[in-house]
Amino acid sequence: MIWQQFLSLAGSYPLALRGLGMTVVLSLISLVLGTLLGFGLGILRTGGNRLISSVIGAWVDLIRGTPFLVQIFLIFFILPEFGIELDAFTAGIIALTNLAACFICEIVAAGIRSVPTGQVEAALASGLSRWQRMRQVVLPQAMRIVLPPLVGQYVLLIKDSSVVSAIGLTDLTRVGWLVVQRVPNGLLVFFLVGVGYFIVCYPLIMLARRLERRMGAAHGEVQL
Amino acid sequence: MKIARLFIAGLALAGLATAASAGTLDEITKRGELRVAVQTQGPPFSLVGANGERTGSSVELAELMAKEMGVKIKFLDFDWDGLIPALLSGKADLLVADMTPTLARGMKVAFTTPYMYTGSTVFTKADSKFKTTEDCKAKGTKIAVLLGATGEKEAKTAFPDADIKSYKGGGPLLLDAVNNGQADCGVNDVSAVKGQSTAYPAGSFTIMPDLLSKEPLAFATRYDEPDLLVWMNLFLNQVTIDGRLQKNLDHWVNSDAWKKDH
Amino acid sequence: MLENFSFRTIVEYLPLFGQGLVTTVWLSALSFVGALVVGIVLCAMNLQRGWLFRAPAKAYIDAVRATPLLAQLYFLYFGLPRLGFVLPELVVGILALSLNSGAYIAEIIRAGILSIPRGQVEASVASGMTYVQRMRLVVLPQAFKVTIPPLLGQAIVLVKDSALLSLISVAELTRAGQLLASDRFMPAEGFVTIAAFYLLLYYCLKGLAVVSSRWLGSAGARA
Amino acid sequence: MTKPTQTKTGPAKTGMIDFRGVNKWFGALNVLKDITLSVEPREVVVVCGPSGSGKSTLIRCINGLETIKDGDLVVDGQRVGDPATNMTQLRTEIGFVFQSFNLYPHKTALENVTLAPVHVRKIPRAEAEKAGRELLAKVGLADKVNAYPAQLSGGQQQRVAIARCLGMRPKIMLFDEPTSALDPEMISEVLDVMVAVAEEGMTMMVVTHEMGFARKVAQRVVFMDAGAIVESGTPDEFFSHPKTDRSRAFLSKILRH
Repeated sequence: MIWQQFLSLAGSYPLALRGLGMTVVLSLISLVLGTLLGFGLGILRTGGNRLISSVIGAWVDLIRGTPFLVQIFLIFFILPEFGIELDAFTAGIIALTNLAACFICEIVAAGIRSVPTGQVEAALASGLSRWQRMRQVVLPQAMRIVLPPLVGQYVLLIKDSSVVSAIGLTDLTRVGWLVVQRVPNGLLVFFLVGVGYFIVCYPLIMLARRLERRMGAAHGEVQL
Repeated sequence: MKIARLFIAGLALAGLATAASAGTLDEITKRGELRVAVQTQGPPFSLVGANGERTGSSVELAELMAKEMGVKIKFLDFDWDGLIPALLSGKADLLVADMTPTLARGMKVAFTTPYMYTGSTVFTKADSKFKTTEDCKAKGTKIAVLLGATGEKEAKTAFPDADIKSYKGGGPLLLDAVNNGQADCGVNDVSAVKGQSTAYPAGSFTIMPDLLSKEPLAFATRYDEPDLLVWMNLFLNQVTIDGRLQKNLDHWVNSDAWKKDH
Repeated sequence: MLENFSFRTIVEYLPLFGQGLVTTVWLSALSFVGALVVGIVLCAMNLQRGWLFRAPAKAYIDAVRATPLLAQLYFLYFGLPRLGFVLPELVVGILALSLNSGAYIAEIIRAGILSIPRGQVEASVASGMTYVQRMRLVVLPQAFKVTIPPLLGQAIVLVKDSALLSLISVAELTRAGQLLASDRFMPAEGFVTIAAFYLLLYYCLKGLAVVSSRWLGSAGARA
Repeated sequence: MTKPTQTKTGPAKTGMIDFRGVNKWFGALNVLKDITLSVEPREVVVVCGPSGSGKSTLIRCINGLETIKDGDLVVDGQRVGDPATNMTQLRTEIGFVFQSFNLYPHKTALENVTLAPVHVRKIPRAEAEKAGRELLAKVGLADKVNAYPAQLSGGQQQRVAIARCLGMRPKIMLFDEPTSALDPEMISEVLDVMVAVAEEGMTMMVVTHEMGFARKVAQRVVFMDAGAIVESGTPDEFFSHPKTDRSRAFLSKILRH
């Protein structure tokens, strides 16, 4: 019975590959965009302007505090009522990018705050401009704190991308739902879906762990 | 909540604008494409084949509709959560799924006249101690139903002492739950149960001969598309008269004929 | 969808949302306690010298982090009965959430322990403490402070993840919204309401995080 | 004289650094009390006093790391804290050496020295590197050009930090307890470099307790306590004939060993 089901599933590999491809493409685009946006927001969040910082903080809270499904619904189904018509793929990218940016913003802000004030003062004293201080002194040091959780967050976001099936995109999870209609074995089908995610995510987890070890050992602390 | 209220205020205007637009049928003709939202709940109504091709009784009826309109068809495939929003937000022109037109639902969407009648039935694992519908009425019997489906309501009335468990994800998972012992009995649309149990070796399930209810199935569209609704009713009328509907149902619902191709 | 937004229907379904909220809260709380236990055990295994304990702990943590909760949930839900364990949905759900969050919590606690300066450990070794004493008296109290904020972050994730239990027929908050969507075809009302409730839970947990870090901060200053 | 009083632009005679009635508060705490002090070009001033007396705050005000509440502070002819003053530009004229060095841990010694010249002064990289190597050689670290801060001893790090400031060719050098974080055997290597800098005619303000250094190169010693300047004079006067009880008490403590 199980063998028979497995054979039947194996026949669906083109569909599964398409789903995996959708998951990877969607994640890749929105993670790249989300990282850029997240770094920008993180820098603004820790910048001097109180108003900007608290507006970003409130937005991050709103996004972190509500189900991703609802966010994606608002973008796909409600924005058209304001005249913004998006196709499912674009809506998925926007929603996932926004989610990624909000989580990454907090990670980056924490990294920036972890850089000792002495470093900023030294940069300030040698007359570096705001951007130069950030670019040359603060960010490179913040990266040590930022990188491991950033890569870990990528893994979470790749898994969150499964929610896009609610707006009709056929990603890996959706393929699982479609296939289980024909081969009604939830255990087998979703085990295979899990394997698919594992293939994408595990290298990233390995990377995160390596970064963590490298960053810990790197020319970190100033010797006193 | 405040934001929602603001939304509504702004949207009252937007709503007026869409209502005033030209007829939906004209729009579809102009677009050359009929956008149909489907719910892939499993055989026999809507399923995805091994290679990702979409098929099933409802799917073929929708394709027939597009053919009669002389336009192409575009399927939008949502899970249950996204189905109704897709129709209400205008992403889809109409909804083709094995849906029961209840009066409460009819408050929000416009249903066609029913094109077939079915009903909820009870099924159990063949070798279980639950042999009849009566057996399932025992206190604490675990009964699997589909979340939000009419079967859920029927089960609550028919088995007041039972422990009702609602699942998402389509009928096949109900069969899986009963097969695995998470539930003692399942309640679902009889056509769906019959169609979906074919994925198991013959004789795996006992399907009770008596129906808990008689239920119509219908397609749905929006109330701001009256022309489309009229046309859909006309379509159902025509295919009933010329026998194409019966042929479809005989192939998919009333027999296992479809199994040969899938 | 919004021009006909019906607050009246939401109010009508409010008792259902209330019940769902209560279920979400207590099942999340229980799962979090379970996750703490799982996390501490995994972390203890992971900090051992020999590979005998470390390897399985690492493998488990990686497997959980690299696969979606949905797959894990179904793995337990459909897999356990094949091994002869037929458990109620709620138990399976709490188990799945505990086992899932436990893997993340193990990493959080490990990071907390590793953040303790070497000197602290050396000082306690020098004063003749055993491994258990060192952990209990020196390392864990300090690690606790560092781990509280990320632990509450994980609690927030757990609360949102618990929505997935609606898939195996647990009547929690998301289920209530889905009912409104399927009975009445009012998805906007249903989902906006659950979003509001989740946001409420989020702010409660965030408030707790702020209060506890302030409290722990001052406790640290006193010490 | 067209204007009888020049409170905004400063008097005709201007030192390199001019404090006039400067006050600063941290909350309710008056950390700088009515400071008036003028440092001439090429002058070396040593600031000393017990911890918490405000001496670090005093020199941190000069390059704007701290803001002042009232009074005037004019540095190189420009008012610190005036919106019209380009602080970034002014800071390039002031080198600041920190107690904890604050070298950039992710950059090598040479990169630490060349970072600001390349990005702020816009000196071509090759040229900046050549100058950087010369500076590192001057502070005795020709062989540590490519070392990261963590690979250097405290004394070496502080010498890199001094070279980093000199790389900007500043008009003023400020030192905030540059040897306090160092092991005793490393103090002299840093002081030697500072003496060399002083002997080249740099305007310097040095917060330090190294009285040997003060005697050797300082033209003036300023003693602070509780946020105020208590006494000011030549090193000889100050060490041999301290005028106040507070300075006597302070000197007896730091000179005991």
